Amino acid sequence: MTPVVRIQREDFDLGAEVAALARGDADIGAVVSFTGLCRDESCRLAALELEHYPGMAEAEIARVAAEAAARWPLSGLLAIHRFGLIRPGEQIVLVIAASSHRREAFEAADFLMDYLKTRAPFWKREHLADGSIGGWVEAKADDDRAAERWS
Amino acid sequence: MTPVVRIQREDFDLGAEVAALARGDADIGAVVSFTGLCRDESCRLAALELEHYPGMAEAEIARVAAEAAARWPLSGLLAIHRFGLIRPGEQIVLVIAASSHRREAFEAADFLMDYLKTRAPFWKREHLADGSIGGWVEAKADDDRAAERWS
Amino acid sequence: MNQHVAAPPLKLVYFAWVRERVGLADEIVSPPPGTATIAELVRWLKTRGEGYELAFENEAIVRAAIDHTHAKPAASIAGAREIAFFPPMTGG
Amino acid sequence: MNQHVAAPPLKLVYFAWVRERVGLADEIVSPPPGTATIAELVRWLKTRGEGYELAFENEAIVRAAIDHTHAKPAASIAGAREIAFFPPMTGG
Repeated sequence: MTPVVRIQREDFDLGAEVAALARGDADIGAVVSFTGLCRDESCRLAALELEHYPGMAEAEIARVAAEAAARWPLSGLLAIHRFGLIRPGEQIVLVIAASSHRREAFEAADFLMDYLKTRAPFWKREHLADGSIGGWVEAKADDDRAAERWS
Repeated sequence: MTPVVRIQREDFDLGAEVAALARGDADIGAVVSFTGLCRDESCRLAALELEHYPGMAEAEIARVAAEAAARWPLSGLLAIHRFGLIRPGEQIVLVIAASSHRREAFEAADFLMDYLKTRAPFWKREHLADGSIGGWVEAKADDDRAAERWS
Repeated sequence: MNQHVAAPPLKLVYFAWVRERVGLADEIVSPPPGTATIAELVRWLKTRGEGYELAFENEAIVRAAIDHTHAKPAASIAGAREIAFFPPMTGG
Repeated sequence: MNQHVAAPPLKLVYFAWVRERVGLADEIVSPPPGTATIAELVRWLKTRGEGYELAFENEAIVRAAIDHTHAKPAASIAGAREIAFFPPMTGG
């Protein structure tokens, strides 16, 4: 099983990605997906700008995915991370893990998201509704603690 | 937020269900989905037959979903469980949890699946590739232990 | 104390291998006066024939629900409209 | 011990607010002989002007990668082709 990793500007289609990952594999009993969306609770945002480190982004997510594949018996694993301008309600990131049983699929997807948050070289900046460019989003200590659960 | 619960013979469309659940809600940052599929590792099966208790299946899944909604701050929660004959590779069950943050979405989906396994009145029987009807699938102690994690 | 008043007729429903062993999907029964709990109902059902005896052979494994809600053996059946018996669930 | 041999030119890349403070997305530099680790490279960069000083004001917060792999301050930069500096990641 080779994890699929894509870094792209374009949107993705959850249903199509799950179907492609699970297709024709009779030992898949469980598929867990995580979709991360651009949130805007107070209608402050015009968009989030996602900057990334081309080359390292692919390499680092592939390393994290390989760790997950070594740790859980998976039949399929996918990570897509978008960059560029992403508007409220739009999709930013997708992780899919497929396995025979649900525990492994849940844990692998959860692990991949936690590590992606703390290790994948992406940075978010706010573009505000009033047209100005806001600050860089600060990293959360919560995210580091979440990743530490797995070590 | 009122959980969506559907018990149906027909297949479902993961992408469409996620899109419907997350549509237009600016405070959703994380959507976790679980899809359970009919597995057939050794090509033994023609199908699984899912018997259910009409009325109680809806009521019990709605109770479990309400528990999840009380426990985590969710923006959306959905459970679909199919009954009838389901062939290898086909979808059996879908759970979707949407929240502001990923931890809540992961935990709610995980919880809902664990309780659905041990509390929803569904029973699987094997229809074998040779045309005969096999036995009823036995409940797994693992599933009880998984559900106990949440109490 | 009205436990010796005859209970009204009760609908029983059976699922999966409990249904197969009993040989019925559902039936209307009138348990004897004093049948107050799920466990007592099961004890009475087991006197009704081989199929019931086989279905409830291992009482600890058969689950029950009263009016669509899971119920323990000690649960009171007073006022119940529909009682279900079934094996441990294997959905999901 | 060849730590005093002049290192070959090195590509540095900067991201997010590190990039903005340095005022460059990338540059080719020739660190002085003896610059053996990420921490030593940072120390030298901070002598190169106000932008660098501001970018690396809080050294503990700026992350580094050597040839697309995360690296600690003590990591050796020997043989590195591309070294990146950036804030803590906020993807996902």
